Amino acid sequence: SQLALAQSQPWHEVGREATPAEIKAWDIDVRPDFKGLPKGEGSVALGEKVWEAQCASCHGSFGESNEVFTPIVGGTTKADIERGRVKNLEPGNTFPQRTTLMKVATVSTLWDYINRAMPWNAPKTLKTEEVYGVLAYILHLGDIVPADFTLSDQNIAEVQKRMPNRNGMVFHEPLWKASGKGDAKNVACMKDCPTEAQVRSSLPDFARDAHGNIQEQNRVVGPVRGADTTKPPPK
Amino acid sequence: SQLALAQSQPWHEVGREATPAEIKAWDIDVRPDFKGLPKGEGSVALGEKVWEAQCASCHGSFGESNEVFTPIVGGTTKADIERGRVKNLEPGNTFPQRTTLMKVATVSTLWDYINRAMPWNAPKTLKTEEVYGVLAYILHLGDIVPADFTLSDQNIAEVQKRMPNRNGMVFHEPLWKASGKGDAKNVACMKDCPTEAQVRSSLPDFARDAHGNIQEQNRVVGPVRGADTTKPPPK
Amino acid sequence: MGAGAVAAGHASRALASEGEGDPAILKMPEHTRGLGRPVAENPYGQPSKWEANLQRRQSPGLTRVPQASVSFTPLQGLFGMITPSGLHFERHHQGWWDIDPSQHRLMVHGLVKRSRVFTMDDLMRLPSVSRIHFIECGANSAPEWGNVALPTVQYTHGMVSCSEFTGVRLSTLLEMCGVDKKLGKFVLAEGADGSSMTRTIDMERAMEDCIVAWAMNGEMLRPENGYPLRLVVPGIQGVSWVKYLRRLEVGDQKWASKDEAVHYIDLMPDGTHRQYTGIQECKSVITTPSGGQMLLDKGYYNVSGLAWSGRGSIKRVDVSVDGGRNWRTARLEGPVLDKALTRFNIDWVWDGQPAILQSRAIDSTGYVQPKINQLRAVRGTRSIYHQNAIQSWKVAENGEVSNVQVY
Amino acid sequence: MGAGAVAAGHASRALASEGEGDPAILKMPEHTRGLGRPVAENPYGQPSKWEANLQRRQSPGLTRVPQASVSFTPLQGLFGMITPSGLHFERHHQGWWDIDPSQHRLMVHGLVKRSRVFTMDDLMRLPSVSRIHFIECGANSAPEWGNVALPTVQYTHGMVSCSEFTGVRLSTLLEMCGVDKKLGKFVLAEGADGSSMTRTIDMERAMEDCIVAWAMNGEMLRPENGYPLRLVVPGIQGVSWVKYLRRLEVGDQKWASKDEAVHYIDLMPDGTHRQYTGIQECKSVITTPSGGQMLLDKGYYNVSGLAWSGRGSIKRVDVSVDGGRNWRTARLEGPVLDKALTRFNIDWVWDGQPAILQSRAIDSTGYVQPKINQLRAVRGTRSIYHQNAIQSWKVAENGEVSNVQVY
Ligand code: HEC
Ligand code: HEC
Ligand SMILES: [Ca+2]
Ligand SMILES: [Ca+2]
Ligand SMILES: [Ca+2]
Ligand SMILES: [Ca+2]
Ligand SMILES: [Ca+2]
Ligand SMILES: [Ca+2]
Ligand SMILES: [Co+2]
Ligand SMILES: [Co+2]
Repeated sequence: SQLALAQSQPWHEVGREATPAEIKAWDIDVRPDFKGLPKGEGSVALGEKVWEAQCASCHGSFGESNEVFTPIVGGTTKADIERGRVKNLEPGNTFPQRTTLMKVATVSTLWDYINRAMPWNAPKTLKTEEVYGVLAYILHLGDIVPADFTLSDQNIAEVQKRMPNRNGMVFHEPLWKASGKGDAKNVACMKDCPTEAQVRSSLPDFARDAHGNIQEQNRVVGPVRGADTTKPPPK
Repeated sequence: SQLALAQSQPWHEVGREATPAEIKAWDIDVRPDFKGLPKGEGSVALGEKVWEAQCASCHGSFGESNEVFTPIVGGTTKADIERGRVKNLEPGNTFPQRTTLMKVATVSTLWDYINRAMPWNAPKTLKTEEVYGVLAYILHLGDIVPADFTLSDQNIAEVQKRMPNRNGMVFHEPLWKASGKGDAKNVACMKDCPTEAQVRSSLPDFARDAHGNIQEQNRVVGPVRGADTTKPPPK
Repeated sequence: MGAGAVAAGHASRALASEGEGDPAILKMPEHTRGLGRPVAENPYGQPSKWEANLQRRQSPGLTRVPQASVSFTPLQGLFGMITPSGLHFERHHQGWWDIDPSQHRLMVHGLVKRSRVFTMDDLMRLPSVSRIHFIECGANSAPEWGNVALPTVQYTHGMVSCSEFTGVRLSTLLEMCGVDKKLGKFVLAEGADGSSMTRTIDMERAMEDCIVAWAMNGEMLRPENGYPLRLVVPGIQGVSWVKYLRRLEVGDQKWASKDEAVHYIDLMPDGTHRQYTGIQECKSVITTPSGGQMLLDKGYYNVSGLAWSGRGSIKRVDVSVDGGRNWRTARLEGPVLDKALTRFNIDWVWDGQPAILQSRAIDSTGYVQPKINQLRAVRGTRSIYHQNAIQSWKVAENGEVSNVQVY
Repeated sequence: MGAGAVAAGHASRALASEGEGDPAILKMPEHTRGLGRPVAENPYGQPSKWEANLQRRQSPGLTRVPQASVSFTPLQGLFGMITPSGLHFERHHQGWWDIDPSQHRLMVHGLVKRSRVFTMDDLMRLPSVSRIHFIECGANSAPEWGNVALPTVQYTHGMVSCSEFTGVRLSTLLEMCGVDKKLGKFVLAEGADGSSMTRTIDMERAMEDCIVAWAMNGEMLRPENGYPLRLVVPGIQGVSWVKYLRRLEVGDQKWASKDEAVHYIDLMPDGTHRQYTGIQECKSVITTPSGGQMLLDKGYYNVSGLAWSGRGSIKRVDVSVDGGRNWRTARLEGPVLDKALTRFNIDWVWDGQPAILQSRAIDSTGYVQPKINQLRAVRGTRSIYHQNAIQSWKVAENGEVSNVQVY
């Protein structure tokens, strides 16, 4: 009862009820099951306009730019869309980037993120139809939807079924739960432990002062000094 | 042995031996038994010159100034010098200050401190004879030595026997040793404990904003605010 | 990089006396002969000017824009377990803000009996706890899954910090709101900044040791670390410690937010991604001596480093100076706390020969920090996150220490 | 006082929504709609501008010159046990300096087999320890032996701080020098500044837990706190924690230095002075709510404060809200460490009636923090130092808290 609560948790009444308008204003997240997705729609054509005006300067006209962030589009194929797994993520493939469309399994993620955080310098300024549209445009750049497509709350679940990497995610519980066990195994050997003799990798010469002169990143007293990395490395 | 040390305390050789000249340069302390006191002497007359030139601006011509610090001289009597206890420290006396000469039991303390720290803005610039002299002058201001006195390493032990508060110190070991016991006793009563009903002392009105407006000394959020102490206190 | 660096080669080391003695002793310095500076000259104090070399720094080329970037903690020059807040690493996705706390709100809603709004006044009235915990970015040490890439421990490990956090337990808030303990399996935490970072927390953990914190190391959070409110998720990668926390929603499913579905997912050798891998597993690193440093001399050194585990406390740290063939157990500096950095120290006498230094931590679950090849055997080299391998530092004959991989 | 104060009355509190809801929620703030500031903009970070009210401050009239003075820590706004180094209290006798560490030396001599000189390079090579300890000035709370004099906890108790210190154990240094354990009963510690502060440490303590420290809270000591070297004397008044430490002499007698023979001596009712009273006995104080603060409302509060003891650790803290008639035991925030601050918290529902809040700490020796009248019964009102009485805060009907004495 309230009385019992007031005694055992006398702080129970601190704060106040949220109003429906307040919850509506802030409850913007969209989940993989599309809970939270507002009704609406937007065409690839509308999306292209939004993209060119508000996104392309950072992400490139075809979502391919590497300037401010890894490319959004690229690296996926029709076969990937069929299978729901991106071949370029598999071993042996040499596609140079891991683009957003190669990785993302859930279309909701993109809707949610564009809506909450893009454009990067003016987040939360897009209208709902603009979010639908620009997402449609991105999906179209990835050949997931056709050029005349209009994305909406009605058909988004269908689009989900064409996400190139929709089957690419594994939930590995041991790294989610504190009680889980690690997958890599070492033993606490103390004496004459098995090791390879040689150094397998060393700092490349070009990396020696790529972070500036390390001498100037260490204290002027103490048991050590920073090495003067403007000079060549020791033999 | 050195070898055993090198193994159990391999850091044993860090650092280096101090040279005699280095120890001499830094080992300036003077103890109550006058260990550390350099040979030398200085007259009240010399001391008066030093005092007027280098001390009086802060401590007053007669060591009486309250400007930068509590007075050095004052509050002691011939009878105190006889007894080695300062009457003005005893209950019922109303001498307004506790001057240095009222408190200090050991003349070495003054020699050491003047030598290490005075003049305040130019410490360690006095010559040994100046320290003797200016201390002689201070002692003379306190009627401990006569006007024609010359203080020296030879007679300082005699002067010690005239320090007005030389018998005024008690060594209370329980507050020196971590293992000691406190002198004040309270009990951890939990219920209906004996207390006086009324408030015995409250913040005087003049002290309310003597430290500035307390409102501006508290955070702008949180469970409380600073009170606006430019306004009168609550009833 | 901002503040001017102080240059001083190791040649400046004043070890021995000459003749009569060391001028630094025989000649009295100004500060022994003069009057110093007044109290409260700095109402909020600063480090010594001689410490200017130790600062947060970016790793050139790592990111493309400085508002979606990282600055690294200079672990090579730090001590003990507490990270000075001024040197706490930064990771922003859309820049940082100095938010007016009187206008900040926290909303709790979703699968709760009563949705609630809290001001900072409200939150700071609630029963609070203070706990010391590490925070580590999931991408700490990421560039070295494959080969050695970075010169110093600031860049290899400098996305970890440890602070005392004060706030209200998340469980207290959820209970106040009447959380649905049957259906409510997850909590979404959302920030108030442009990125409005959203992360899924599982309910078990939410009820256990998460804190909705306003204070760090005795004062309010720094703006770069989420002032005025941040979620503390002990043991879990930093991205879940949502800054500028404004909303908590209780739900029955995970959210697959951008930073749970596009980043902070671990690419496995078979081309799948592990999703929701939050735990920062047991890890350690030697910070002195470490990459880019020069030993001044042969002889004794106190080798010092840090160890931590997202699954509990540090049980033991072993150190090798021969690239992992032989190990000795280091001293741990107490208090050894749950999900907190633990400082370790061990004696070492350097004989002037090349050496390879490693540390290996073991946590309270018995897990032994792996070698990089053991990690790779399971996860390959492309998984970016959660790289907790043993770090090797090579000491060359001239005393220079450099980053290597040996196993 | 330096930084500009942030003005905000309690009228500005935004508690409830009006109509549709709170504009702070319905109207999106700039920081939710924009791009924030870059990483490493502050290579060494600062507190939020909204925190400017919390700063070190002098107590007007307490001292006559600011280089022989005190600045107080704003305990009224701090959290947990760690004191932010920027707000660590200051006590200087001849001003503070920012000493070039490459020119700093430590000499150990006297009753030792070999007198030695150490550079900072040498010292920082030695086996180090890291320990969390409080430091309290012996004169903390001094103005209130007689009557109430000060408005806030910053001035009544703000000469206490707690930090993690790193350095070499004093015993390690003394053993390296071959200390004469038979004759050497005391150690003199001396600073390098103008005052060249000298204090006598007894050998038992010197060998037990003293640290020759260079670091505080993970970074080097701040200049105001003795950069680059300070003696840490756990449990003992701050004046013994000699700053700018340059010399340690082992001897067979106490030194009766100025601050052992003219100050930091405790005048007793009979006119004698107790000399060498170093221990900071068990003490506690409620920091929230405390003097000069206003409760915003009736209802629940988390009453929070600090407790410490120079003789060991805190065993228990009790809190009274009725001026000492009835007491309840508070929660202690861990880790509860030896000679360290311990944060306590306790629930309180304010009914709007006048109340008097007190805290009473008990340490691991069983000592119970005394009332001011119990202290006075033994020591009178003129002994200045070591005032560790129970502090009373009165809450008036309008919510204003003020400093009172009740026993
Ligand atoms: C001023 C530059 C800028 C503009 C304009 C911009 N973006 Fe971005 N975008 C970024 C940056 C930087 C990131 C990475 C943010 C981070 O690190 O979390 C990003 C991330 C993204 C992502 C997530 C990619 C990933 O793999 O994480 C998507 C999707 C995206 N932007 C879409 C858009 C859309 C749609 C628009 C226009 C409506 C837009 N962006 C406008 C800079 C920009
Ligand atoms: C520029 C001001 C100034 C000058 C000049 C100065 N003093 Fe002082 N003196 C002080 C201050 C301030 C203190 C207190 C220092 C402290 O708090 O530790 C002091 C303390 C003392 C004390 C200790 C008093 C006590 O009770 O602690 C003695 C003795 C003393 N001075 C003697 C001298 C002598 C002798 C000279 C000249 C050779 C001198 N002073 C010059 C400012 C000055
Ligand atoms: Ca309320
Ligand atoms: Ca939602
Ligand atoms: Ca040496
Ligand atoms: Ca001596
Ligand atoms: Ca990211
Ligand atoms: Ca003094
Ligand atoms: Co992860
Ligand atoms: Co004392």
